[in-house]
Amino acid sequence: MIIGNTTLTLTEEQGMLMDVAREFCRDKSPVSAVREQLDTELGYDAGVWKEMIALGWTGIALPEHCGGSGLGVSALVPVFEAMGRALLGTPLLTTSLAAQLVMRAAGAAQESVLADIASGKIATLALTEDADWGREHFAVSLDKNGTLSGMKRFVPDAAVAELFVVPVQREGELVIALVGASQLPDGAIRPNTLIDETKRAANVDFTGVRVDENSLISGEQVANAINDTRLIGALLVAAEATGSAGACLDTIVEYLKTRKQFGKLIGSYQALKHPTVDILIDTDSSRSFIYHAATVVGDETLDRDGEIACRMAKAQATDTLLQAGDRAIQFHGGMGFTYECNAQLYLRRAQWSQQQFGDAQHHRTRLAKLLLG
Amino acid sequence: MIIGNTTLTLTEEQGMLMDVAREFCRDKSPVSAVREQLDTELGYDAGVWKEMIALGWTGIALPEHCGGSGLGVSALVPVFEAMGRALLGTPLLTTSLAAQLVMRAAGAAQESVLADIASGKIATLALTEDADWGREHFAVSLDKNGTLSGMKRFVPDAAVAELFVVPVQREGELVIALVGASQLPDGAIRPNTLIDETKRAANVDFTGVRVDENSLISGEQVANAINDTRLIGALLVAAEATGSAGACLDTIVEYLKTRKQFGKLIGSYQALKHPTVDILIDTDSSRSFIYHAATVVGDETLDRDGEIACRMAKAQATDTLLQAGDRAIQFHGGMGFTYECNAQLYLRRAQWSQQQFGDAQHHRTRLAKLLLG
Amino acid sequence: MSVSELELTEFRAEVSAWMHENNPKDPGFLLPQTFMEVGDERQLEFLREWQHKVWAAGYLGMAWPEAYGGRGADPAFQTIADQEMRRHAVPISFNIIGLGWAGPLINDIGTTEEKEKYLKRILTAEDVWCQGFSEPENGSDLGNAQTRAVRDGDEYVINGQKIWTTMGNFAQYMILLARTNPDTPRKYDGLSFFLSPMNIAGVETRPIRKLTGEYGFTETFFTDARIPANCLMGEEGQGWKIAMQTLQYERGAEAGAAGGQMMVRVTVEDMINELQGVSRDEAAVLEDPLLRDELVRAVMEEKSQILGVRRGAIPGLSSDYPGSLLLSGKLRMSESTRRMRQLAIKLQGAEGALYVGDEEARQGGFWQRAYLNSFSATIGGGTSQVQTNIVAEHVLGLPK
Amino acid sequence: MSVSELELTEFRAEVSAWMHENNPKDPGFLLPQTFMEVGDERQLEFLREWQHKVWAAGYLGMAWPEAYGGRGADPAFQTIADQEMRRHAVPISFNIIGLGWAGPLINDIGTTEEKEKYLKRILTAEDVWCQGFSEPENGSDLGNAQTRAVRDGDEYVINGQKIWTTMGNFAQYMILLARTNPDTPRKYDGLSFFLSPMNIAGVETRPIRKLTGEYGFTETFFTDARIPANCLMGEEGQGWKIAMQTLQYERGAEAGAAGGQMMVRVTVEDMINELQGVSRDEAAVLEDPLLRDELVRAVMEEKSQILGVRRGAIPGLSSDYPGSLLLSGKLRMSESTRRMRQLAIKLQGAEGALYVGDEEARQGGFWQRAYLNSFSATIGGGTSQVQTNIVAEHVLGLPK
Repeated sequence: MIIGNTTLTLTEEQGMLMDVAREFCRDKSPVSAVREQLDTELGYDAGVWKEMIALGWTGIALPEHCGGSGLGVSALVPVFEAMGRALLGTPLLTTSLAAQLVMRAAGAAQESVLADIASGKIATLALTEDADWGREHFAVSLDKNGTLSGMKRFVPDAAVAELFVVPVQREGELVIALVGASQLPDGAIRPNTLIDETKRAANVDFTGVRVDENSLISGEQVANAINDTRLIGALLVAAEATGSAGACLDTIVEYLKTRKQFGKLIGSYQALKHPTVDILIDTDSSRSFIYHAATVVGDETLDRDGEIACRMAKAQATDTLLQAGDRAIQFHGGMGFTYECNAQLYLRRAQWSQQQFGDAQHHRTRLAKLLLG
Repeated sequence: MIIGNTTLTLTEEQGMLMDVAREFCRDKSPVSAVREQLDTELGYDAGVWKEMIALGWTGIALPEHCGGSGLGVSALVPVFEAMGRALLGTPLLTTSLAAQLVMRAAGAAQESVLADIASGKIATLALTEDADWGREHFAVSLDKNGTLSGMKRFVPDAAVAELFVVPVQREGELVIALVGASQLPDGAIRPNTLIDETKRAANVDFTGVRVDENSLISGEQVANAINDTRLIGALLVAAEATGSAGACLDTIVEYLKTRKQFGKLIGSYQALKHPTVDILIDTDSSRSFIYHAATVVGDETLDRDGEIACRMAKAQATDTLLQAGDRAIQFHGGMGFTYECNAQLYLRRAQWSQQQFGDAQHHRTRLAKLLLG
Repeated sequence: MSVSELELTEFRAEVSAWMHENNPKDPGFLLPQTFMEVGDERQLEFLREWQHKVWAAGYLGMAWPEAYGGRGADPAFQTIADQEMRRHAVPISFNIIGLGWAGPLINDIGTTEEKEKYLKRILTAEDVWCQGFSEPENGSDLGNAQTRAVRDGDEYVINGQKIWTTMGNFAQYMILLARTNPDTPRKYDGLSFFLSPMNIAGVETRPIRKLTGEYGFTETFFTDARIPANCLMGEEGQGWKIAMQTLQYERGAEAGAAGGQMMVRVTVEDMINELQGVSRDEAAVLEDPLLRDELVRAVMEEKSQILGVRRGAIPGLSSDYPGSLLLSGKLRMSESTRRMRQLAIKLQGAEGALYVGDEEARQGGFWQRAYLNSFSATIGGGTSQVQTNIVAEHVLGLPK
Repeated sequence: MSVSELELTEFRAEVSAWMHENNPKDPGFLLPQTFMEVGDERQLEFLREWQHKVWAAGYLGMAWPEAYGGRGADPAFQTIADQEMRRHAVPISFNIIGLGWAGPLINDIGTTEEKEKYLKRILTAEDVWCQGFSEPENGSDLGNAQTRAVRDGDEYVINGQKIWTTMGNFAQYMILLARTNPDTPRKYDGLSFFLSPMNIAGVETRPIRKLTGEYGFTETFFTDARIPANCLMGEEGQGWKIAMQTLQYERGAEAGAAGGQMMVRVTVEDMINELQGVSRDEAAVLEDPLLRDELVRAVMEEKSQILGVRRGAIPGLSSDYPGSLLLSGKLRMSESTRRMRQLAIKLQGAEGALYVGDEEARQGGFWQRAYLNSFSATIGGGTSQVQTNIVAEHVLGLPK
């Protein structure tokens, strides 16, 4: 059947995490706190990050024997939805993805790395090399002497990362290099200026860095692990975007209920009211897709259902947020045109989200292949 | 420049024809008259058709030495816009296209055929062979003995046509056969049931019909003539669709100004009002495109500007009418769901129009090639 | 009454086998996709026979009392039977107003006499029921109904006009919303609810020709039509409340409906299967990147609705705007159906301009007719525009 | 005054050569695309110098009287100069409120003293002008302006607040719409129009940070600001009429504007040229069928607007809904611009998430900033929603 798997469940653990995460994000990341971080170097409140580590969020999806909770990616979805709702940054996203890649590619062989991450070490996934997120081959390479050369771009939270998880090419073979921050030469990191001011990324030039055998992950599972990490990245960004879309919708609704023009509350004008319902409906679809994906994606290699679910989630959620952010500016009128208005935060997040792990059209093109052959 | 040619003029002759055609169509084809023809075999009023011949409309675009007015395709645009506005059928469309093909492929060599058409002989263009209007090769063939074999489908007004202009394959060469209605065996014509009940078409099986040399048009100009006739077909259907969209818009506006619900004129609800403005804007675009095409398309082989203009006109006009027709039903509410409501006439015309000479997407794909390489 | 999973599983297998076995062959004419499309006697007789057969097999009205033609079973059985009917794409159970509106209402609040008189004959399709709510001047504004019912001794005298009466020309009975008191301060309080016979003097129906060219609805005219006073359900003035009560039965057998299949679902998959072999620009239509993108969007719309139903059942996942999925369901479904069917016409190329009656029309013109009929859902039961207002006001709390 | 085609042709060649020769080099920082984006002194000084240079060369205010810094030439020359400025994509003539609103108004209805005092310094950019129409509580409802102007002897005392004052922090003068009479039955009749100095006591401006992160507008606060009574244009109560009159100058030099380039047009072609070499899914972005379709749509939108202007000038082709093209122009243009710029971000792939300030951002983040700025046109001067109402009511005659 073309519609495929349509299961959607919520485990007790997911439900509890959802409640905790929502409350935590509401308390720790009101919009005033978000704004305070917009022009800081870190981009987040180190104290809040410590609390997140203490809550065990860096280990949610990691195995219990590594100090994690063993709940899998599905438990990360409600957390990232809550974080997206509160526009709460922090390196949790990239750390989680770096950990997923190590776990999927190396498993027990890199248990100590996973244990470090579970207990709070900041890791980052240095995946992308150019503007084309559809590119699957890496130019950054490792020569036979174990020396890296080449630059990764858009590396999230590179400035604070203690560990870089770096897929590279070694003589035609895909391998993953684990690089410590201290191994990078001075000037290797050049911060990006992102349209989403709640996020941080940088170019990282790995040229000249030496990687010893213990810090290399190789083997035939590497390619699958990278593919799956891309899909999980798409899913987690979708979860975050869904949360942001929900908050953006709330922001619109609040304004429509309080602002008057021509003597009437503007929410009574169908020209604003009906597109707002469209955003609600799209946000509902996004939520359904991310929790469906959370239901079907586990620790094992993603199957067809899992791939479809992640791609649909990303396609839906980022398109939803793009539309919500765009309309949020418009519906706030002159106010929406100001930096002070929160609408711009969502619009900027939308632009960022669409460009992570492929935009909606990219995923629909892959879905066409999966669904229609 | 990618925008290309942007000329748009109206000649005095075009302007006069526009006035005459609008008035004629308004007088002769009120919606009551249109409805009277919906389930007749002919699909049009033979008396009105005679008057159109008398007005010289069958010769507008034909050379003066054939008894035409020599005004070219550009003068047909206002006529078809007016006919589309009034949903006035008649074989003028297919007769005009058949004449264009003969004129462009044979010129003076078939002067008597053109003269016959100018003076009122009904001709039809038997072009399409299957559902794929993007197909450029013909399966209907002429063998070396001059015998045709194969069937053309969707042949407009086949039941009344006196002359069939039939592009066919003769041993790898494109040629055009001119077939008289009397040459067709009994049962060769099987009428179609069309979604647009103001239109008529049929399958026509030409198998066994013999064509003598005088009734054959061959030569290297044939391929260009066929291509150009497809483009002109797209343009004239676009002109007709633009007129229909305009009338459909009027129908919507009229209802929105008179129907009340919940104590208010429904036109005051932005949920209806704003999409109606969108239709106005799209109809404005359609009109601009068809008159631009009318400005740049002449009797000579179409150049790049002409091709772009025809394709844009068709892409815009049929999408516009599809949307207008669809919204017309919806905005008429329960009334719109009835056969009695005129909204359905436009919706059905829209479905027919989109499938003539390629739909909007087909033309945009070709435009991409022209504009972007 | 407790039902074991095993019983249900066995029952599902049984009903599935029966449906597989008894699903009628293509009768050679297009069957209605919904109960609003029963346009002629031929379709009516076919569907009457089918419904009777399903009932006789024991798969309709399962949760209704045995005394009135039911089986007194747990509603879970009927839900399963309904699912299997849908899965096997059998013809619709056309007598929907009886099975899903009037019947459950009578079951809930009717007298014993009413139950005896009406219920079984609804299940067997001996009595066709229709609905008289809408009026010409009050399309989306039911509460404003003006048809008058005046008490005169043992009778009510009905005058007025109803529109969009489904199968009005075939029906024996109508559930009728009429005004017994024109002077109440709130317009709703003047309405009463009747089980009104159709085959009496003073009731005339005029079939409405739909935009498809077919029939399925009537206008219904009441001219001094006299009905027994005991046709009144409940008390005078309770009409609006009772009419709203009928809506709850839409939630299926668990809520009291007799079951059966109200409409044949048309899925994107059906469309895609039909497109195998269609060509466009000299290539397979299913290979066209732009159309593939449109098809993926259509699949996603359909999938998100199914997932939405699942998610809506999990309270923790529906906390943002509770009621959102439920209240927007009709809007989402009807609009996405309309878009999908238009797409299905577009994809056919030149054959998309053919219509029902042309022997070369793809699937007999099914998609063309289905697109035209799709407006019954975007207009009927509250237009999409009105539905959007409802969602805006009741879910988002936006001002009227 | 009659001008020969030859003169015009020669002039076009001359101005074209000059623009080609004098078009400034990239200054190393993003220049404003419109006069609403002048965010810092650096940009201001650059543009001031450029405008002065264009004026000194004789290509600005050509149709204005020689006595006031113009050249007394036929407006056709200015129109040609404007076309060539656009064609050569030179920087904007930033002092738009002076050149296109205040200046032509003073030329039309000002006193000789006013002309002498103001006009030349507008052309030379010595005086920057701003506009004080909008107020915080009346975004799209200009007629409801509440800023008060009370006559006190030879002065008016101004109190109130304006918002969206373009370059309010740089301007020497403001065209100010203020209420001299709060008690008129029609709110419009209480408004008056002033040429008001900015550098006086009681006038404070606070720069508004735009969603782009940059500046360009201010809020303007009047607290017992005293301006000479002769700052009043026309009579008290004519403010609305005069404000509406300023709008006519938008139609260019023929209508009285000084000319110059109000905004740098950003065309689909600019976007397409920029996309050469961008890859997506390991292929050229310009080869992607879906993106090609979007680009064709964007080209068609742009082309239909240009064709619309041509068609609008032919009465016989604008008879259906006269005024349609004119009244919907801003709506069509601003909405299609917004869509196109969002597309330009999308097409960049991961680089679309970079922003102004990143050295690797494509064209310095031009498209990202341009998209964010595009809302100034969909919101300012009447939101698209209000514009749509205007078209609906004034063109289609739909009820309010």
